[in-house]
Amino acid sequence: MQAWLLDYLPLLIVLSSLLPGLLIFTLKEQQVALRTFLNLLGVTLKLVLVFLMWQGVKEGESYYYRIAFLPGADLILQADALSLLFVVLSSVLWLATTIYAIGYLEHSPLRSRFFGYFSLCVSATVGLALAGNLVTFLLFYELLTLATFPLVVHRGTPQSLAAGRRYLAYTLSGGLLLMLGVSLLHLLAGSPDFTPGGYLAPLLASGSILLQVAFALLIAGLGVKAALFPLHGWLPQAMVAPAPVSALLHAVAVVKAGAFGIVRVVYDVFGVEVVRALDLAWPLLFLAAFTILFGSWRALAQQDLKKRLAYSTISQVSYITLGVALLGPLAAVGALVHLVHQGVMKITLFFCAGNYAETLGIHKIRELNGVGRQMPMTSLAFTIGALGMIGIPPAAGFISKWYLGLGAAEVAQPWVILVFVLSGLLNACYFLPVVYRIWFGVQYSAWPSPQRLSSRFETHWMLLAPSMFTLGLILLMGLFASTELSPLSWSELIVEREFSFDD
Amino acid sequence: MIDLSHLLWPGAGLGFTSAVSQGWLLFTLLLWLLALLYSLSSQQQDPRAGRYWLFMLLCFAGNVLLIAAQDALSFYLGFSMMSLAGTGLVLHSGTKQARRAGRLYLQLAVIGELLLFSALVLRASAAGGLYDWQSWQNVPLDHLTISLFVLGLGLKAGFFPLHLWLPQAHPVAPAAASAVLSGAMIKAGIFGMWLFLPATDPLLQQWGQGVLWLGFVSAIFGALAALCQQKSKQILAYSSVSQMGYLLMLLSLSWLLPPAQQSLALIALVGYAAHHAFAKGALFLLAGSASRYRFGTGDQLLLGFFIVSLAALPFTSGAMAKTALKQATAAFALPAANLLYLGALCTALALCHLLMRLKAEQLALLSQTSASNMPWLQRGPVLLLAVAAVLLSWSGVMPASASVWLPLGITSYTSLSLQALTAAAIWAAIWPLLMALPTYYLLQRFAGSWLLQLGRRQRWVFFTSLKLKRLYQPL
Amino acid sequence: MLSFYLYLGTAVLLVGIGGLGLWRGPELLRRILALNVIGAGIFMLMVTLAYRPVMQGEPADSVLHALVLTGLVVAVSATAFALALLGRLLTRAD
Amino acid sequence: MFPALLLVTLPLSAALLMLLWPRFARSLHVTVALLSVPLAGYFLQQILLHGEQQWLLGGWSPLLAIRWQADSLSALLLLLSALLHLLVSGYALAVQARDRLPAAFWPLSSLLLASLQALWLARDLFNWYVCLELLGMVAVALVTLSGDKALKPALNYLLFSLFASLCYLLGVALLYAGYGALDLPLLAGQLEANRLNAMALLLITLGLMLKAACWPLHIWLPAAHAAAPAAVSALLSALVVKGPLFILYLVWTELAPQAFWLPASYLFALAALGALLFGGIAALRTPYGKSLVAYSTVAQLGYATLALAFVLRFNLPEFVAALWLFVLAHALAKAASFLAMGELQQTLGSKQVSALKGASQTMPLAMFAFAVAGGSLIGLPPSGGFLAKWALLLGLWQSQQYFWLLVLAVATLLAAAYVFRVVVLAFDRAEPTAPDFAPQRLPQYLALLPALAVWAMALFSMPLLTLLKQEL
Repeated sequence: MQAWLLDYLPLLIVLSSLLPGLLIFTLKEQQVALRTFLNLLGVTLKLVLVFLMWQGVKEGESYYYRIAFLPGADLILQADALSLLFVVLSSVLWLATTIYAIGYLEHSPLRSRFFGYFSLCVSATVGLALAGNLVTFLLFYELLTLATFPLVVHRGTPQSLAAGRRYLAYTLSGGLLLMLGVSLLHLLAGSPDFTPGGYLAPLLASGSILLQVAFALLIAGLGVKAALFPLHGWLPQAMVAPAPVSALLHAVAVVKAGAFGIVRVVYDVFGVEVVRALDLAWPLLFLAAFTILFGSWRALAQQDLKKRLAYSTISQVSYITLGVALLGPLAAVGALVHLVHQGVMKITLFFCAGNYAETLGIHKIRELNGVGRQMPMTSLAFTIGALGMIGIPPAAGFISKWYLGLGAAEVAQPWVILVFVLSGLLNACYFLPVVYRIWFGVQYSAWPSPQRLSSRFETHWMLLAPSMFTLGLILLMGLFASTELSPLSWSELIVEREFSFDD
Repeated sequence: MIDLSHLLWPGAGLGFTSAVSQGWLLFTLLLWLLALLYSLSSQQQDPRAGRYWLFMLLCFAGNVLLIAAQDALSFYLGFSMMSLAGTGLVLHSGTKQARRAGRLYLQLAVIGELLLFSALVLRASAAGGLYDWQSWQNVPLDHLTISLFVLGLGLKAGFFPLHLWLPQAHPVAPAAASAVLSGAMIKAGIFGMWLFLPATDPLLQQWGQGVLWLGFVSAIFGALAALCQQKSKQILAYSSVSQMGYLLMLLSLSWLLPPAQQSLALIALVGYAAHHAFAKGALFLLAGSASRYRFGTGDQLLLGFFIVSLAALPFTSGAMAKTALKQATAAFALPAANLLYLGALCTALALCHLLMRLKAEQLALLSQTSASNMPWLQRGPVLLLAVAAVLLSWSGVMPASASVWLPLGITSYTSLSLQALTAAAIWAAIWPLLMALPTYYLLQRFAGSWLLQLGRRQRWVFFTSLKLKRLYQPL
Repeated sequence: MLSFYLYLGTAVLLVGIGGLGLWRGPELLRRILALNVIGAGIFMLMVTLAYRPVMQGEPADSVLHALVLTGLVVAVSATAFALALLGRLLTRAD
Repeated sequence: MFPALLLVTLPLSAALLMLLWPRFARSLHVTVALLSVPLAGYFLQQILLHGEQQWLLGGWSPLLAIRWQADSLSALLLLLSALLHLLVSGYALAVQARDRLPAAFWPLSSLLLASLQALWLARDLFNWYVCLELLGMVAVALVTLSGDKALKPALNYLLFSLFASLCYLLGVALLYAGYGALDLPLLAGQLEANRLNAMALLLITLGLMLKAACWPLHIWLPAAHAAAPAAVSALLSALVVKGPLFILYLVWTELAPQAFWLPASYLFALAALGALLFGGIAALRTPYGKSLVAYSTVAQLGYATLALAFVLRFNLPEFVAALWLFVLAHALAKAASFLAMGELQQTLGSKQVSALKGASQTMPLAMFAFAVAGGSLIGLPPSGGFLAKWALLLGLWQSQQYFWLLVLAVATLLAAAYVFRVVVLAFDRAEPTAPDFAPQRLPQYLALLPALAVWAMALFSMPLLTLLKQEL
């Protein structure tokens, strides 16, 4: 690999989805083959590039790309271990979701627009992951909002428009708060690159109020996307979007962007020391704990499958925030690994929900009775995903919960474990009845609108294959957690290499 | 031992390194294989046999895994796999009873899992992020962790106040499933407690006394509650509650005894567990067959053998187990060691009741249809279980050269069976039985309907479970 | 000196009258006229200012005269334009 | 000297020639528009090379001569005007076949360009008056091009404009009475803080604010801008209102005595507050598409006014930068959104916002242009609007104006609300409004062009700030 090419690698990774996306916009509706080719080309390219970068970062190389942007705050794309975690997650899940979306949207109108924005959305996510300073992060954070909005309203029904309005109201306000916070920090400390251990420590002496304000603004801005308690209102409504979109929104793109931002802010902007010194973690901790329970509690009452999954997301994403707010190395590992695990599990669940909806027209939970016999593979994937959400091994969710629990015990906050237990209980309360219906329920009426999508499989292979793929990932990540390839090992590497814990 | 730590998670490993786990594995494996063999016949006409086998095999794998585990996470993996797949077995028949029992089972199993999870987390954290047993042995426990372990694992083991699900869930499952549920799976709770609560820990001395009494109460309660039941499988299930009480007593004795004698209690624990696994497993299998097939004389003899064995009549594995229990109790110099006789009496009463009910059920079956004979595929496993039980109780009599083939450290248990052959032990085993017969007659005569009514007093459990369900699943 | 103040006063008066007309009148024509009156007032003011050096015996300020001339041209054309527009508007309204 | 003179005289003489030979009007116009751009570019380069330049026209002495002066800001504005003029000409040509603009459009818009370029170059109070007057009348004339429905707003505009000019003229006359000079550099630093000067400055400010449509003196703007043809609205909103603002800035920073700065800053801040809030709310409520864009202009001018207020109050470089960045970003974004909105309305056949239902499918390009321009109006990164807002935010944090931060936040949300009010509607797939005829692609691309340019602006923040001679 040429040296000059290496410098451009971060940019190329962003462009590998951006350019196909822009090209797709210009395509006509009927150019299915070309569009699919472009999509897959982008995915493959991105995966190859990400693989190269992964190799490099593992060896300790650094990638750094800089364009002039604001005075004192360049646009920086760089790759450290943390950003790579998110990049890998989003590119791999993009692959699954793209295939899924191609199958899901077969014969539906406006596909060029859909796939165009879809690629933009991934580009923004990857850019956000690779962002090297707060200003760059802010830029991609806003772009993400813009790229996902058309996906949320893609159906164009009154409900989806209402959801879109709400989504915008929340996310744009969040972006605004973030912008206020970023500008305040820029004034106080400039916008240097993300630094392990943060770069605000020298400012501690000169007064803490403004730092606290900045932290509050940043977290509130990020909390909107991460669906922290009072800011979560957009998420359950946004599930009216088509299944691949919900899958991507809930698993990778939007909610994770918020959570990832919180990780960045706490570890690479403020740093553990400053957060401790300013007593900033406590409110975040309580908020996250409350959100975990609140989301689960609300999920119980939902009768719509996707809505239940949406509330579950609110709860699950806050695990990440909680792990970050605990400010311990093990909790950080738990938070990071949950970022990946939750993504894969939730995307599986949404794929399955989409499969049920597309194949049999099932949207409500009570219609799921006995669907396990009709669609065993999908149901298996759903079951494993649900068990993972509860935190039952060997699904991946267990590993992350375990590390979060260890982290809580490590910093002597055993009450947090109680939160996990209660949340696990609530998770079981809203997932296991669904699983029960799937496998043991007796079908009492005909399927709402069955479609024969495949002659060989239970549903279209493009719908089935991604869910099987992510199902495999869940089990592999849960079982082979200690291997070098696993998110767990990578998270440990991140914490070891980049997070500054004294001990 | 297989080291998997570079593959799965730090400290992951599988192996059977201690005598207890070797013995435990042996009887568990045996019971499982025979139960699976039995299922070949019993599930022949099952339209949903695929589902049955799936859950059976999952439970099997989980059960073996948790015994083989060398670290907390592998144990937890096996434990939860077994627990959750067990739901499938309880729910299998799909009847109303099965559904509500399944719900109750699942609710409590999940709670148990989560309690165990938090206990493991606390423990792993105390051990500095290491998960393997070796590192955990010397890390001091604290009260919170112990109570979490006792509750979490106790919910699986099903001893007295945590037994609620057991008498409901075991009877509704298919016979072979009930056999492994009662014979092997609930023992995982006790096994886990042995694993996670190392006897060397000083804090357990404080807990031992209480747990001992808890075990005793459970033993008496289970037996008495069994008397109030009408269905043979439910009687067997309550009997399991009672037997788990004995196992719990043995476990707590292992904590209380001085280190030199701890191995005695542990040997007794494994022996008792094996005995119970064989006897209870066989009885469940027989009870399953009894509801569908005509019993020949041989079958009735087999039934009698296991009942007698469970009642700890001399020369049975039960006698061996009970003797071991008594020895351990005596070693601790428990003032109320004589209370054990009360336990034995109650057990005997329950078994009388079981015999009567089985007989009644068989008669009812025969009066309705012309049932065929029990197929050999079902009889065979039961017979093999009987052989295993006999081997268990008599292996000590065999010459040392003959017992060498016994795998691993099993030989250490064989000495127990010899001690059961002393005259004092024989007498001690027989007299409660002799007393039980007239007592049972009198009880049935004068308090039969009262007992029946008492037996119906378990609806509150379902009611609460349903309430709970309504809470998290509003209509 | 008196005449200076007289001119000045007249200029201010004109601006005032124009302002009042603008304020009071909703009719467009009246407003156009009022604007013209204000314009006249301002030009008068400027001419008066140009007159100041004369009082000291110097020639009048020719710059201001030039400005007034320019202003007048602009004002006339603007008025014409406004009236034309008004005319079109009124014919349309009929 | 030569390029600067050409920049003004070329369009001026072309306009006169067009009147003489209406047949060649269009080609003359295009030639001038095309020539102006490289000329302005060359001029900017010259300024960058040689620094600020000034000329006294006709070689008269400073007291009599008309002074032209060009620093990099003027040069930048010259280039911007030339560029937007070219763009709008292109648009006008592109839609020529469909909705024919009256022949008067060509000379008038050349005249508009000439007067604007003269305004950017002039540094003389009376010269500015002439430019303003010319600008106003040409603008009014342009508004009337869309036919009889525009007569009323146009006349209204004219009256306001005349009144404003008179106010300005009166102020200028008062200043001249005191100091006998009209030349800005000559007057700079001379003014004392007395009543007469206060009166004069107040009159000048009032006139300029009226022309620049600062709240609450904006009432003429929405109707006039909405009634004009799309091409004209784009020019009016993007450029014409910026002229008076430019004068206002120079008058206050160079002419006015420091003692007046604080009260003036309160005045401007109040106007900004009203503009930001009420402009936004009005844009949110109006049922008509172009009025929405016009009200958005009112609101966006609030940012510039706010920046001006804080320039006077704190004199931080951030605010100066914010002021001009807002002007630049708004010019580009507003041109794009007016062209896009005009195209949408023309094709979909209705002025109502509600008629834009489903426009993202029927006319994706125009809608995209509108949304992208809207992004800059909201201030989403990396647009020019963001860059300006960023500068403003830094200044506000630095001067600890927390109330104004809140105002800014609310204003941003209002902007987001009115932009996405349209965009969300465009995604409605239930009953999309069918276009009256097949949408033309070229005009839509032309509308997209400035929108994309404004989004690229932030990437060139450093050169821009160098041009504005400000550092953040």
